[in-house]
Amino acid sequence: MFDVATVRKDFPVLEREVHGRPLVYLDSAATSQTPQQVIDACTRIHAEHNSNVHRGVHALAEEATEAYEAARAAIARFVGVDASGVVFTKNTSEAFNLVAHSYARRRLGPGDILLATQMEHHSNIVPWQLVAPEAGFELRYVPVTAEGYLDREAFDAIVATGRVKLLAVTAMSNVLGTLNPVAELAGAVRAANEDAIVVVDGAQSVPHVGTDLAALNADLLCFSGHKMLGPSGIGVLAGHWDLLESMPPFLGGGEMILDVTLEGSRFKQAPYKFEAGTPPYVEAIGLGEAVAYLERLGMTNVRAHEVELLERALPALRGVEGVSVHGPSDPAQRGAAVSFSVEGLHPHDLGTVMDREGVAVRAGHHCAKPLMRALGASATTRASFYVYNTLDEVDALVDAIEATQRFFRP
Amino acid sequence: MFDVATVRKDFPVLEREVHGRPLVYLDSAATSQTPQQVIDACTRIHAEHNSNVHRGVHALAEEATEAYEAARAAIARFVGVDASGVVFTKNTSEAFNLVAHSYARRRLGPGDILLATQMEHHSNIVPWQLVAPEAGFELRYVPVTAEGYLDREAFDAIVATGRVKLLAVTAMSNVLGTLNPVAELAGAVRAANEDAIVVVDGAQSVPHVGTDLAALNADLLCFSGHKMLGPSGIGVLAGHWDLLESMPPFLGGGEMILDVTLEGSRFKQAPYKFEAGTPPYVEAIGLGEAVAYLERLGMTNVRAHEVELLERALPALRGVEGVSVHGPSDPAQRGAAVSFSVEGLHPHDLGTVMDREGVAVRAGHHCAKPLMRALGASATTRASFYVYNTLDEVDALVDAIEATQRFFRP
Amino acid sequence: MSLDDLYMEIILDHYRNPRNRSGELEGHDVHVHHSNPLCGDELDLRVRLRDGQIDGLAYDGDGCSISMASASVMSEVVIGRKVADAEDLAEAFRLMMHGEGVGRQEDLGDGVVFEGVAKFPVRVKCALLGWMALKDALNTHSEGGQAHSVTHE
Amino acid sequence: MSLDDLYMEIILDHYRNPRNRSGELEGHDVHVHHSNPLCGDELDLRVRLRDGQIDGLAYDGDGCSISMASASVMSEVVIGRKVADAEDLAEAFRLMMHGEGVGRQEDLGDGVVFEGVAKFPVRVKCALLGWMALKDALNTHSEGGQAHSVTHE
Ligand SMILES: Cc1ncc(COP(=O)(O)O)c(C=O)c1O
Ligand SMILES: Cc1ncc(COP(=O)(O)O)c(C=O)c1O
Repeated sequence: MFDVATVRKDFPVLEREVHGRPLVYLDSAATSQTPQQVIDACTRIHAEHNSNVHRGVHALAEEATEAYEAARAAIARFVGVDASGVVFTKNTSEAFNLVAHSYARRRLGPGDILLATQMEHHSNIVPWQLVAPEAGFELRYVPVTAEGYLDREAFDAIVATGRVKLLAVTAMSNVLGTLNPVAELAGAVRAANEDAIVVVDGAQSVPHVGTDLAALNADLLCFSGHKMLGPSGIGVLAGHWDLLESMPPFLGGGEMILDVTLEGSRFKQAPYKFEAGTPPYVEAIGLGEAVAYLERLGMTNVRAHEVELLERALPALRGVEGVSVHGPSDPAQRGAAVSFSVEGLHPHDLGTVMDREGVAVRAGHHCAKPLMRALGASATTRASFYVYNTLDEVDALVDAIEATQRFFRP
Repeated sequence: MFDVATVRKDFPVLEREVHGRPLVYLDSAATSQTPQQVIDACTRIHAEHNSNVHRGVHALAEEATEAYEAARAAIARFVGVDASGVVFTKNTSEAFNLVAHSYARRRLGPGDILLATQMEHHSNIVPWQLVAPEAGFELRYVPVTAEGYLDREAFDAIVATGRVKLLAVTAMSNVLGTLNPVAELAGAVRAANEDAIVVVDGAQSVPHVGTDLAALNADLLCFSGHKMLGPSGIGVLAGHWDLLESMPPFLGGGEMILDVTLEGSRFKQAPYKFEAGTPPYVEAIGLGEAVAYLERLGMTNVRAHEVELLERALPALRGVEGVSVHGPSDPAQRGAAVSFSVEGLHPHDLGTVMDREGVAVRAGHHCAKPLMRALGASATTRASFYVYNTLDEVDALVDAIEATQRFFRP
Repeated sequence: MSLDDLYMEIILDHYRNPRNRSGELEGHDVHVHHSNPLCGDELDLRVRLRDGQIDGLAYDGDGCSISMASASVMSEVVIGRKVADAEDLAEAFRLMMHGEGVGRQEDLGDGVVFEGVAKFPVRVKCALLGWMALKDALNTHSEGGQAHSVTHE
Repeated sequence: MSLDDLYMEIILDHYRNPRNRSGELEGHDVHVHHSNPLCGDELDLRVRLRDGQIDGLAYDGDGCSISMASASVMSEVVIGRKVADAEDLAEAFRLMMHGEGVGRQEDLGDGVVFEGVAKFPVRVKCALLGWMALKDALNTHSEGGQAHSVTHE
């Protein structure tokens, strides 16, 4: 197990005070903080090896290209795919749009079902909605139970139609924390239709639980650097090369072509055919460094640390009068994003007053409005934990909620 | 006028040696170097204010959002548009793809001409090619004269059809250096068809010559941060808000929506409806700092400095036996990207040997294969200059070419 | 800026003891629904007009203390006013929230305490919600409409 | 690694005095065109086969010194070989260029000097171009074809 105090020293922002209080950062599910190692990796490229990648014969270009491809290989290993199966995007959302345009819009049509769930982030809903009318497929959603699990009966009923051609599901809900049984769901979908593919939203799971695409029984995986200690501006679509290669390009431009004539173009193979223009190469290299950092900690340890925090947080929150926690109550079934509601307190008021106590939480719909509707809430407050959070910070969270309650008490 | 020696001190990479020689970086048209001020701005966000933007009520989120929006405003001013007319993308290529999908694919159809030129970068060709078959419009190209100018007669003839609905033209060629008379071309296209819009590739011009969208008589402008002292991973689509607002969203996801239901979604107004998912916010802030840096130097001075370099470089290169320079010979008509061919020497050999002399130039097709075909070359060597280059470096370029010639002489 | 600038006693009082808060209004002439999806604030506003004057007004909704308290204050200070006068007051409130000074200080009544909210940019929209709804309701009615729904960004 | 690793005297010699370079080959059985669009290298290769043996070979093209010299060396060492043997040699060359040791050192002749090019990753493709074209030509012929065109990434 790693030592949290030592880990914290790597994160300069944790030395900050807000409103005269030490920062208690509980918003990592939105964006994680950045260790010095990642900051340094980005600075190093800019200060020593800055160059466009894949285009030059000069020394800087070779160095930058080598670092960029090494990052691709490291990230690929981290999620169990070949380097040729890692496409760099700017974020998870772009990765989903790529799949929507280059796969769903081309390969699904009338009669086909694209099955998502009611607990998806907008990034795993809106891209499908945007292409569905043109493609003619039907977009269905697996409902969520009161405890925050996917409704397996409803899922089975939809799958039994044999019409599900694409399952788009999150491995971990950013609101409820639920860890979905992706491999099982994938198996069921494939059993009913062998042409079906499975696209996993790993934006929340990849940073927090060890990930292997084959173990998930999935075809494609989308995630973002900024939620896993990496820089902003970088995301990944990871998958099997064969599948990626079978998809037409999405964005066109420099770098992704073999040849361009006035009449038409020929494209490189995957992953390059999906990387149009100068890629976010500094950011990719930064993400490579973030992955190395997480590997040094060990993803099993990361998960164990978060379970420890959850075991303190869940009962403590439930112990506060008026607080109800959303999502699974069993820490083993959930990740460390914890949404809750406080009777009589609007999440925005809660967020503002807690901020004054130094506690940064998120208040709002968390880009998951359909789930909010299912929960019957217009917004919730969410505390989310990561490698640098401590048990003391869990206590600070609870104290801040109570302080807010006192503040608004009539 | 600024002092180049002082400017150079801001760029840590310029202290580097390659192969035991001081680096002479002449590849800024591919990617410019990064001043310490920009590196620091990025580090500062990561180390002090890191947070997802537009989503939180806590202090870090407010600070990051404020910095992000301040960068948008600064960049908008830099090219003469309102802040609401600046959409952040990951690079120029994404910006063109956005226009291709949200404008060309929807608003152009059979009978319409999308007019590009033979000197365009692949980023201003391939996106149109990808949507043309679906949309049914015709893609035409203005040829290039032997001196490297657009062929005005051919242009006029195509425009005279009245069918040009979109002109996509670069303000500066990345190969020939040619500065195109965009405002004039735009005027002609509009005169022939009042519904036509003008999309300008500013990837090379915005970094090097003062830019004002209205003065260009253009509607939309695409450019990249990494060519103008900014970080990688950030690009801009700038334009009139009304036009942007009339375009449907391209990428879907978090942040760009007003509401998402299982049945469909409603979107925010421009520019936000085009920014799906967590944007490259650190990179946008870095670009804001780069713009501030360029404004301190003054774009008139930047241009004057480059003309000075060109006035030394063009005759010096022409003076070397066997060297022919592509593009306009008049420095007033061109920017500081200079492509040349050396008799009997392949650009790759030239690039490799020059690199050993410490001189970083680009060898290849510069993502402009149609232009290469027009030039009858499969590749050229390109030296490109920026604010930190000196007259001595121009001499080093010439020396390195001569050294290569000696090396390969039979 | 301190938390007390945001949550002045008067604001908390209106939040705890809302005035004119109701999901119904007898004989209302116009009903608007405004929402601020980012915050999750939702507001229903019903207005009854007689002789160019706001004769009755009721709001209801689900929102943070700022948005609900601001609607409560708004209801108190506009009931009984002429339409044009209420519109002018709404504009004065909007300018104040954008840091452009406090016009019509007396008429805004408890409303002036929201000046402190202007220092919290993410909460300005909350304070404006009720007033924007009022403007929209009066406008909708003047154009002959009876109901309108608006989503703010 | 120094420039001399890349541009060995032998390489420069083949570049300056190419062997078997021609755009024609009498009675050729197969013609392939390979290009490396990133570098701008273009290569035409013609092969004449008799009794399972490379009876004649000519290449022509437009490319850097490495690609042209490598094609020249290749032409020298494969003419007269059995098809299977030439294919095996091409594989030995490929492995050498990927840093996996030099097999068939003797048979590769001048080809071994390209080992130094392996230290310049961006130039490896150049050295391989002629050999890839050869493999493709032999393969195309064995499948009954007469011409083939390939673009490398
Ligand atoms: C003229 C021109 N247009 C477009 C681009 C593409 O920019 P990016 O690679 O940042 O998408 C470039 C640079 O590569 C360019 O020089
Ligand atoms: C589950 C989930 N999916 C997708 C996303 C979208 O990621 P991004 O904003 O980086 O595109 C997020 C985070 O915002 C998320 O939590």
